[in-house]
Amino acid sequence: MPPDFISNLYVFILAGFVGFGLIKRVSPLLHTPLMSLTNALDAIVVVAAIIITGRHETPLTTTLGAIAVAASFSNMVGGFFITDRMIRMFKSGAAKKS
Amino acid sequence: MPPDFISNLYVFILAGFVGFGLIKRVSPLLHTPLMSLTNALDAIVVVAAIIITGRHETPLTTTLGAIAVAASFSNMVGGFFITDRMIRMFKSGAAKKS
Amino acid sequence: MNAAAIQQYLDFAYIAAVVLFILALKWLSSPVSARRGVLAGEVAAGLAVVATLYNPELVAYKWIVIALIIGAGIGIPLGMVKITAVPQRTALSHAFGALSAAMIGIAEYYVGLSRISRFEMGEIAMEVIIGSLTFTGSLIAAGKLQELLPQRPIVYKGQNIVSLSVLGAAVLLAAALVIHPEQTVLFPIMVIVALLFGVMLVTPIGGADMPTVISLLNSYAGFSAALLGFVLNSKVLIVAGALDGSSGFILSVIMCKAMNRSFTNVLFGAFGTVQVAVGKIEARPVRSASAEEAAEILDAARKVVIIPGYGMAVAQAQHKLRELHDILTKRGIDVSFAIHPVAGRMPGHMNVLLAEADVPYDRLIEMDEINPEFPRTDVVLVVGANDVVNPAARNDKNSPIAGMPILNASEAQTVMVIKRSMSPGFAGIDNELYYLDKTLMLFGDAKNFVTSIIKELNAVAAGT
Amino acid sequence: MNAAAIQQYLDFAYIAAVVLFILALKWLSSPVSARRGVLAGEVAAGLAVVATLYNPELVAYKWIVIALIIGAGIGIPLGMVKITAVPQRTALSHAFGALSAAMIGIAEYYVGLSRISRFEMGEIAMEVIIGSLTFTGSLIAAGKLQELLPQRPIVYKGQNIVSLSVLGAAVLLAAALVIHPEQTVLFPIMVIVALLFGVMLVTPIGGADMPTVISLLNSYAGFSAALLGFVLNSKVLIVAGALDGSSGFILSVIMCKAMNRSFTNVLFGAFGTVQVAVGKIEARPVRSASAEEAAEILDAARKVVIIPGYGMAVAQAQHKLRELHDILTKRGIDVSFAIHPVAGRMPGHMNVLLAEADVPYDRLIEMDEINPEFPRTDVVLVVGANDVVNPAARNDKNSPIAGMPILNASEAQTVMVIKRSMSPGFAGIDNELYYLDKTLMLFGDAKNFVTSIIKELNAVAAGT
Ligand SMILES: NC(=O)c1ccc[n+]([C@@H]2O[C@H](COP(=O)([O-])OP(=O)(O)OC[C@H]3O[C@@H](n4cnc5c(N)ncnc54)[C@H](OP(=O)(O)O)[C@@H]3O)[C@@H](O)[C@H]2O)c1
Ligand SMILES: NC(=O)c1ccc[n+]([C@@H]2O[C@H](COP(=O)([O-])OP(=O)(O)OC[C@H]3O[C@@H](n4cnc5c(N)ncnc54)[C@H](OP(=O)(O)O)[C@@H]3O)[C@@H](O)[C@H]2O)c1
Repeated sequence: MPPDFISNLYVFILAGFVGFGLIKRVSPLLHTPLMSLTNALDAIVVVAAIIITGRHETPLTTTLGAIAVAASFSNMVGGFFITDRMIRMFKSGAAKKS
Repeated sequence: MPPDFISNLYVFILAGFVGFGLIKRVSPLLHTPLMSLTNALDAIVVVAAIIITGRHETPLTTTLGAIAVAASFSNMVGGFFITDRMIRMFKSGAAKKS
Repeated sequence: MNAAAIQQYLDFAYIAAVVLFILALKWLSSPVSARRGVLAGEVAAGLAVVATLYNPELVAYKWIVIALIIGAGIGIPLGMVKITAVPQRTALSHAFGALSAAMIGIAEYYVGLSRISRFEMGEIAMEVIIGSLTFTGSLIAAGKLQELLPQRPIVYKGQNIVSLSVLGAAVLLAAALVIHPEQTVLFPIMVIVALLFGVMLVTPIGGADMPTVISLLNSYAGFSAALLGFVLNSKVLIVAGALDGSSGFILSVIMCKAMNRSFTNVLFGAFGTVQVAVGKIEARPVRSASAEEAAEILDAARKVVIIPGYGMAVAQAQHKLRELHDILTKRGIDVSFAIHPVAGRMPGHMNVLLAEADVPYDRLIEMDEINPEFPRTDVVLVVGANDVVNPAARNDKNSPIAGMPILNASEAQTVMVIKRSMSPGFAGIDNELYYLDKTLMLFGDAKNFVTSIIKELNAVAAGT
Repeated sequence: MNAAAIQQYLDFAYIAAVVLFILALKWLSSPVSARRGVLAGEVAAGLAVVATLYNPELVAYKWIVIALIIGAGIGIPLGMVKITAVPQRTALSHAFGALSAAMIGIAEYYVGLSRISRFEMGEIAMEVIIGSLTFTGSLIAAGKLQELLPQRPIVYKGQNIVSLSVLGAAVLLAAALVIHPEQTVLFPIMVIVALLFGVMLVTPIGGADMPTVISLLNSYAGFSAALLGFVLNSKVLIVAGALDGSSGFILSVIMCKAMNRSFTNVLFGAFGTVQVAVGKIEARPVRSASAEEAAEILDAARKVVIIPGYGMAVAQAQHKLRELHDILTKRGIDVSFAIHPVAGRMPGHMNVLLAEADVPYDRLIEMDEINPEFPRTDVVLVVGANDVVNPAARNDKNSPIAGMPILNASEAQTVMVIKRSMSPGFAGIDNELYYLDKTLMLFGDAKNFVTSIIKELNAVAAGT
């Protein structure tokens, strides 16, 4: 077992509890934006992809890394963009009048 | 910085979020038992105290450890005991009739 | 600054990102704070990306920059798609996320080849399998939703056995790799088999079942990112993956509950389910009405509830419905929208569409809240909804939707239903509601019919 | 089994304990699942303790066993105290928890002396200071609540400056130790100074303010355990400490909100606050009534709300109130209890007392829920409550309790107040409610007066 496995497991379990607790409380009104937002957050794998690409160890890993960077960065950019667009559409009656 | 500091910080932050999320939702009805339950959970420091005592390195540390074992174990035993007693007092009207 | 010191800064940047991620989800819980949530997410992502660029391990930036530019080039248009294209965009983004996770896992295998332990090999294999099948599965889902691929379920005899064998093959290859990580030839085969399994997993499923599948794939994409975090020992990936994974998981569960499917049915069985054959529906008499009559009835009401469904999305009738809402509201009529959790084809589908059309969100009422209101409602206007108002869910224990919670439209004084024909909805079953005495069928396309009603209402106003 | 393998089992046992801890708190959220929550906590604690006994580092068990027996010997009687003694028991248990954390931190300092880094020294010093001050502070709090120490605030001129200097000295000693960890002579001095600061922190605070202090000390005890987890690199301690710490913190915040004190006021200022001098209360006429009249009024009502307060706890009137509730309910009168979040002297104080007296918890209604009911209430019976029904909180901007949310007793048809005199409550201010035309004062001890009312009610029943 790698030395950090246990601490990673703690992080995973706790983050899972945090996730369940928070997402259960997201208003059904916002379930569609929720999907696109978590998608954008998940695109954080781009940091791992950047490291693989930039370490430049073999042409193969650099290529795989660059594909991963492009794929996840497109998710990040597009995900935040569309989430923000959708969220801005939600207006309360009060806000609409003013 | 000790090597595990960062992973401990993750655990602390995530556990803090979990704690806030959960405790905010505890019914005010149960705020008194909540205090005694978290107290009993906190008495888990007994595991650290056991290790200090059992390593038996110097008379000083063994003594400090033994005091710590007694203090925290009394919290653990007493905390669960009184929490359970209090909780058992809470009965719903339906339960009372049956 | 030496590498260790930089690493500390990076660690703190990632921790800050994690905190912001959590706050982002927290703030998303209500429309009032949701924009702040998106902002928090953006700051977190920006912080993490910029910090990573300072990582001392990086030696060449060229490909990073090129890939980032390409990524932005793909992402920006994908962020600008029409709201109606959101389902397929979501499926596509799961494909991208899974692709990325799989690519990194594969690269990690080749990089670490000489010093890989069995445990790590197991983690990598699991990660790459889940990432690969999610990639192809999501692509198929996106293709079906975009109608590039046939929407209907593609099935053949013995399909389940073939699919399971393919999955079994992938798992066996993974096991062989765990025992002999140096057998590099097995690795690409495992990836290909997993990709194939993704295709076989989603192809048999009908287009209408895609939302459930998308949520599950969402959860897979998240968990594969978390697994990748274990492989790379990156806590920020673990947290982001766990958040994304639990989100997809909860959305699937919510959908299951609202469709009254069991949870295991979705996790293990939903993929195999084939659309129930449409039972022969006998022709029974219904009362139908014209736009003029509908307008008169609406005009005379004090409390109107509009129930939108998938048909509203198909017809793009949300803007016209907002107009109708405005006109009636101006006449002092209390108008609200009743939103069933699985109305449409995506969780929250009706809400985004109506929000897009500028309906204030406080007029969008959830099922549990609006159901007690129906007995006090004069007119219910059902617009392209079917299953979500089908009383069979309550009355007929043998119905495929038995037990599914529904909107109790039938309790209102008068029910008017806009749809094009008597053909059934997603579940493929007849709807008793249409045959009630209090029900008037308004046959036609949702958008056109609502437009006509609005015209009539304005005529009435002009007439008086 | 080698040590590494055992360590793995221990790690998994601790992870299981953490999961169970979280579930324990989750299940505590409602009275229906609360017992399951306690059980989960017990299993978790048992698992962790038993697992630890297998730790290969342990060489001698004698002192462990002796200490465990002593601990059980102290803990069991402390678990059997009367419910009315719960506040001081809680304070005492914070003292024990903090003592334990401080002892371990001290031991860790002496054990690791030769290889301690500055960073670790800083962690240990912080941990030991917080643990020590929480220990003595909690002891003083327990002493005041048990009335072993004078309840009144003990103050002298320049107190704040002296106390802050003592804290400053502890911090300076800690800083010196971080720079020179080998200066062992400084360490015990730092501990003593911290212990002293704990005493100085709590002594100036009046007995009635103790609950806020207890919650804060709860949070300190939790965070010192979490810090200890950092020192020992034990994640189970970090999680348990963070859960306990956030619990104490949230309870303090809830109390602050319900008392309309600002959050910073509690964190930094509450300790300095001295009870507001009781303003001279002019003698104004009030209407008082006898138990017989009170019984008649109650008997004629259809809806009665009982508002218990600190006086009910003092008089131990909860059992008699349950009797009253039962009698009235049997006569078809709708009786409920309105619970203010800070009624009494401890969060949840009224709830446990009434639950102890067997009042079903669905008759205990929270403030926000019951407030809209008062206009429809025939009789409000205030039993030893004062501040929580004081309309000055709403009407008088200059009142010390201005802005504190209250139970709107004054909106009922008739208000009856049981207390012994016209003297004020915790906040030390007069209460307009007592002078209203609709208000009847029932002077007497809560328990005795309720007993008399019950007697009269039974007499009425026997008479008819
Ligand atoms: N929301 C989700 O996440 C999700 C996920 C998976 C499955 N589902 C399922 O999808 C269904 C959703 O229920 P629903 O009531 O919204 O939809 P539905 O039951 O599928 O019914 C839609 C109705 O709209 C009508 N329609 C279609 N195009 C129209 C147009 N242009 N103008 C007017 N009417 C039109 C159709 O009748 P005509 O053909 O006669 O016009 C059809 O009966 C549920 O069974 C649910 O379980 C939902
Ligand atoms: N719950 C918490 O966590 C907490 C924490 C800190 C502070 N506090 C504060 O405590 C106060 C609680 O309000 P409260 O309305 O419950 O209590 P209160 O304002 O302190 O009033 C209690 C009343 O009970 C009467 N009383 C005392 N002994 C009695 C007896 N034996 N029989 C009959 N009456 C008796 C007293 O009047 P007589 O002397 O005339 O009988 C007094 O007016 C609030 O100001 C709150 O902010 C609460």
